[in-house]
Amino acid sequence: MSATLPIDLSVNLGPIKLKNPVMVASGTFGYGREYADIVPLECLGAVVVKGISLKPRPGNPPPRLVETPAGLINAIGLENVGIETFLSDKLPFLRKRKIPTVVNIFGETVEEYGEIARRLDGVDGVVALEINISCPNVKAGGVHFGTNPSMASSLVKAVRAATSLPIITKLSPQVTSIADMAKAVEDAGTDIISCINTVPAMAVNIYSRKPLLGNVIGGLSGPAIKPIALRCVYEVVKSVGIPVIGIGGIANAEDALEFLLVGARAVQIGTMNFANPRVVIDVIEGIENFMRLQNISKIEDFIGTLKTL
Amino acid sequence: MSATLPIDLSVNLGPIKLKNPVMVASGTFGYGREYADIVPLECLGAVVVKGISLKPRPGNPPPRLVETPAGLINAIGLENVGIETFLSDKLPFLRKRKIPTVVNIFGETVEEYGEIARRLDGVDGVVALEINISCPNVKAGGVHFGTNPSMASSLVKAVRAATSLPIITKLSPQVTSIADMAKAVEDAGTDIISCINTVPAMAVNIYSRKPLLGNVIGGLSGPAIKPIALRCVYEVVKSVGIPVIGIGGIANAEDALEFLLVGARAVQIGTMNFANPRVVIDVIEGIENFMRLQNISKIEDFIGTLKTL
Amino acid sequence: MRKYLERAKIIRNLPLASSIYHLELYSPKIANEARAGQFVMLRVTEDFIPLLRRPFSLFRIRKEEGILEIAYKIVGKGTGMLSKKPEGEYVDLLGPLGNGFRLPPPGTRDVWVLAGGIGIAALRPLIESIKGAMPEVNLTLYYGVKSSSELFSIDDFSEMCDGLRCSTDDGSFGFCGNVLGCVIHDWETLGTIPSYLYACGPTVMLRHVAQWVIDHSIPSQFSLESLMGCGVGACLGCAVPKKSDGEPSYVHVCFEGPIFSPDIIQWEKLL
Amino acid sequence: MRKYLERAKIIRNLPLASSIYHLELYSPKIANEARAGQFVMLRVTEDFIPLLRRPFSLFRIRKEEGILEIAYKIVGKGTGMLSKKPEGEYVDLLGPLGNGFRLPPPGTRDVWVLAGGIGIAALRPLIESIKGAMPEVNLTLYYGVKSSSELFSIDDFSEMCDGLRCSTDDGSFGFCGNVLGCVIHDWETLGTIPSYLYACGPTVMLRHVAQWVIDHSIPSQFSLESLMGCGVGACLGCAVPKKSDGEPSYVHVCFEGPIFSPDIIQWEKLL
Ligand SMILES: Cc1cc2nc3c(=O)[nH]c(=O)nc-3n(C[C@H](O)[C@H](O)[C@H](O)COP(=O)(O)OP(=O)(O)OC[C@H]3O[C@@H](n4cnc5c(N)ncnc54)[C@H](O)[C@@H]3O)c2cc1C
Ligand SMILES: Cc1cc2nc3c(=O)[nH]c(=O)nc-3n(C[C@H](O)[C@H](O)[C@H](O)COP(=O)(O)OP(=O)(O)OC[C@H]3O[C@@H](n4cnc5c(N)ncnc54)[C@H](O)[C@@H]3O)c2cc1C
Ligand SMILES: Cc1cc2nc3c(=O)[nH]c(=O)nc-3n(C[C@H](O)[C@H](O)[C@H](O)COP(=O)(O)O)c2cc1C
Ligand SMILES: Cc1cc2nc3c(=O)[nH]c(=O)nc-3n(C[C@H](O)[C@H](O)[C@H](O)COP(=O)(O)O)c2cc1C
Ligand code: FES
Ligand code: FES
Repeated sequence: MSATLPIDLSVNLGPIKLKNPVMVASGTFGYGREYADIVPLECLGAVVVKGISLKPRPGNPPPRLVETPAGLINAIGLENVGIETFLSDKLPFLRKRKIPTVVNIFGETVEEYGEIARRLDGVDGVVALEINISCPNVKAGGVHFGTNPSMASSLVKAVRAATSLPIITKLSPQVTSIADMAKAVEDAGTDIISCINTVPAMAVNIYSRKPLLGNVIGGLSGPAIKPIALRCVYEVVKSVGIPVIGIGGIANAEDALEFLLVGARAVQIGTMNFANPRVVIDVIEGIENFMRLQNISKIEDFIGTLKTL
Repeated sequence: MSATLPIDLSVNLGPIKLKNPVMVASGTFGYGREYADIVPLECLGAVVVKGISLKPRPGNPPPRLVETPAGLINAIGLENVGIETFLSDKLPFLRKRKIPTVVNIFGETVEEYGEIARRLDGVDGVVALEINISCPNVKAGGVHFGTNPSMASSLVKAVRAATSLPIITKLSPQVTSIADMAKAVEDAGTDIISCINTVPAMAVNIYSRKPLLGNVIGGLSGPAIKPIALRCVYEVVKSVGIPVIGIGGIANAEDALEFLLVGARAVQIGTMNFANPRVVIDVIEGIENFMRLQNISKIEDFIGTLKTL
Repeated sequence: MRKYLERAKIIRNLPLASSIYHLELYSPKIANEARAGQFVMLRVTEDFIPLLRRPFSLFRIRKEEGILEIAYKIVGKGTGMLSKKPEGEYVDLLGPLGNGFRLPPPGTRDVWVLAGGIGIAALRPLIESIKGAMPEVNLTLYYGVKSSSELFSIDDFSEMCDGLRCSTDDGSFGFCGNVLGCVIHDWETLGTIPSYLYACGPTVMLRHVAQWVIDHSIPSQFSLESLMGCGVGACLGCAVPKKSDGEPSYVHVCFEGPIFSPDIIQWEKLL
Repeated sequence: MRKYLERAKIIRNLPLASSIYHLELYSPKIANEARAGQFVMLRVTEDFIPLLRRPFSLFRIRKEEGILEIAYKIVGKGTGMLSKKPEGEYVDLLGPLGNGFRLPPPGTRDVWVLAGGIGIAALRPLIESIKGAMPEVNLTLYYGVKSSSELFSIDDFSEMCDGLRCSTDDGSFGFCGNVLGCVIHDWETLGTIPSYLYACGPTVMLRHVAQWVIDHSIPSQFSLESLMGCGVGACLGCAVPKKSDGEPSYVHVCFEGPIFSPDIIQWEKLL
């Protein structure tokens, strides 16, 4: 228990090395600039920006948010500025500050995913692409890509063919077997898996008798889903050989350490940024303190050390 | 807004008529007797007893419970006294008081489900069987019956062949499409669908580096999952023609009314019995008050009146 | 303009009118930066229920003293919990946020400020800054509430403004009717019409006032509300439908607003 | 024996020792029914965090006055919140629950009562009832804590018992070592051995004491703890491994306990 123990927070995520395992999750941190007054961005392992599509998208009609016990349902509808504006107006801010940037991408067809990946290939400042597969497949009648291993697999292959960047595939928890999805995207060539995306959910008003979201259905996030996310990460880690990023309900260092313990090599923090914009800094400092107290000098030595017998 | 408006809380659930739509959920109310000092059982729409198997089962090693933000994970492991002791020692208490009793059943093989259904056929006091399909199919290598529409379907058929009692099939939310599961069990002949069972989840201790449940994985319940449950019920109601019972995170009358609004014809209350053993009574009274204030005389007129456009 | 996350000490948290509280906070960094019409996101609890911060307009910005004042109405869980926080405790503020009001154009003569209910909270600093920067302006405040028990700071406002017209839905004080009713009554009976207008209040009031100012081509600024996730533009949760010919389009209350010109909003789609 | 759900008024909620509080509740129905060794499930908040009730032993049952006393240690969220509840507020109690202690068999001479830390809370009513019903019994209380700052009600106990032996892990008061160390020391030096024994304390202490009483064939009753969902037998969450030859088997602390004979528990599987 020495205060002078040198702490090594760096993690290897397959092709990527991060100075620490703490990132912000897509859609909860804008394009980085929004929280820059509050959070010293250079402290972050990486910033994952809001999901980007080929064309700008207006998003869903309001209301777009509902609070639930220890959770938040959102139905933003993937509003974003589109790849052009992202490259011209948003990315330069992060690039100038040398913040490792992960671009979360999505489309309505396999071709769109490929196209957007191509546009980002070789772009300075981008360290990886994160594929959001929880999107309606327009050609397949609106079924989500993320509900079907073979559809997800074809997405990953299309992106793989279009870029030399590391690929993170982000899984939805709303599947019968997240392990099967994980294996499918691993086989298709993803370098890294991140999970979970939000859990499909709903809220209504008994007086107006209307849904509380313009889109009727939204995605649940926040502390309420952490136990589900932890189980998903555990199952995925057991079933694949590639690195996994844990996401879902992380509110403090202990939560983040739980994901690392079950085998995630990094974490992303989403909804809690809204409640506590400094949560990422608190988590990084909290992990360091934990390591000092537990005499762990490298975080890599802690990752995946859960004892189950 | 008249205080003398006669309120009709009775609901038709296909073959069953209940005096009100509020039941207690399996596994959270023992065999009825446990809360009998606190709750006037004759006020309940029905009591669903703890899941019963052919042979008594000891359940999982402790710890069996973990609290999470607004939720509870349990890994009881389906401990129960077995059908013999249930019939001889537990059921008579409820039968004597004329409490409509739903028996939740499960087994490790299709044959076991059929066998236990046969044992309960024609038993006085039992108004319906509720099939818990979220159980490992021992013959299929431990895959849950509830993850596969055709396995679930064969369960329902086996139970259907073995009993003349109304059958409620209880669905797990942990499937890619709960609508598809619902359709499968409807086609197989279930009279009613109840959903949701708990959501697979996990918790760990970063100091001991051990799981917080003896069984490692458990099921999440309580207010945290209500938004997920409401979405599941909404999807199931849209996809089948038979009555649906809503379950998941109900803590008060407003929550229960939300499930009725999206189309559930009755609700079950589980975890919140632990926090507030009188919750069922509070919910029944709260529904009545709501109806008075909103000038609704029959609860049936409120069910399924959600406006989505 | 820089945003701060500041632990602000509660100096005062007492009832002001029926179900309305007055909160005074020591928050020098935010106070120093803030402008009229801006707001802060206040964290009600470190716990997870409610999970999100709550937006509140700045009712008074006392820069020199480093003090912010908020007037808030108890409407639910978060405001209920806030009202129980004792003097001496701390709350966590994120701010100042939003675009804030702009002054009327130079040469403006008659300014009407319309407040519905707790909407008055956003308007006090506006009145102060107009009167400070443009003493020649003739400023009338129309202040409407449901019932007289909800009115507050009347003396203060009547001193700050050139005219003060109160209205109550139940007629218990001033004009009997809503704010717009009072405005229309004055316009019809006195024949006056403002050269500039500001409004803040419930959405249904704003929608009707918007119709009126658009019909009469009165330049104006409205302060809008919306459910907010982040308050800083990160979540895109606070979208409000914008007038558009083709595809649906939205503006975001937290960073493009909360102050908007009413003619860009698609009021009929606003709930 | 009937269970009640009772809204109990807080009469007193003050520190008793280091991180230990003393709660007095007006709860006449439960007080009237309760016996030594039983417990109540207390709802700390109407909110959902923490979601479950918390079990607390009855430290004193003042039947005539309708008063229950609880001694509790702040160890986490729920007990932390409880310690902030002021006198005059109400808490929701479910009880009395559990089997309670049985008196030692008639003719028993030497009874030793072993308390580890806050385990003392369950033992006070036991001591009272033994001394009430069997004044001839020679009762020694072994009361061990980490450090002297955690000891409380010493004068009271020394008056109630025939012998009082305190121990502290750090040696700051009484015997230096744990309760069992003190017991073994007395047994070895004085050659005395009790004819009956009661114990309540942390599981690790109980496990060691169990070994000792089994080795010495001392009849005894232990009060166990477990995480509890319902407290009434409805959830089966409070299972503890039972000794068995074949299939695993469990006992349930809330309704089969919390008082057990130590020889039926599979201590090595208990965490
Ligand atoms: C920019 C901005 C400035 C504001 N300034 C003030 C102010 O100065 N004083 C003040 O009293 N209030 C102000 N509000 C409204 C205030 O934020 C809400 O009343 C508050 O968030 C409600 O929290 P709650 O937890 O008490 O209510 P909840 O329990 O969350 O909800 C109770 C009811 O209030 C409604 N509600 C919740 N949040 C909002 C919201 N953001 N806007 C409109 N209705 C809402 C809900 O739909 C529900 O009907 C402002 C809102 C915005 C967006
Ligand atoms: C029958 C019974 C009687 C009890 N009587 C008393 C009493 O008289 N006085 C008293 O101070 N405590 C008593 N306890 C223990 C008390 O219930 C727990 O300390 C309390 O529930 C912790 O709540 P928390 O929210 O503060 O802690 P949490 O935040 O829930 O947990 C904090 C720590 O305490 C541990 N813990 C939580 N619950 C229990 C539990 N039930 N048993 C053991 N460890 C637990 C957790 O594992 C964790 O390490 C009793 C427990 C039982 C089962
Ligand atoms: C408001 C909001 C917007 C989101 N937008 C995206 C998105 O554009 N792309 C994506 O892959 N995930 C998106 N997510 C999901 C988060 O990145 C994250 O996976 C999820 O919220 C769970 O983490 P949390 O509980 O920490 O929030 C969004 C989440 C929220 C709350
Ligand atoms: C402790 C516990 C035991 C349970 N046992 C069973 C069971 O035996 N059979 C079953 O079908 N569901 C069982 N359930 C699931 C509940 O019946 C219910 O579907 C679930 O908890 C969601 O409802 P809730 O959020 O209101 O608790 C159990 C739940 C809990 C918390
Ligand atoms: S509240 Fe998050 S973008 Fe406006
Ligand atoms: S705590 Fe529920 S059965 Fe014991």
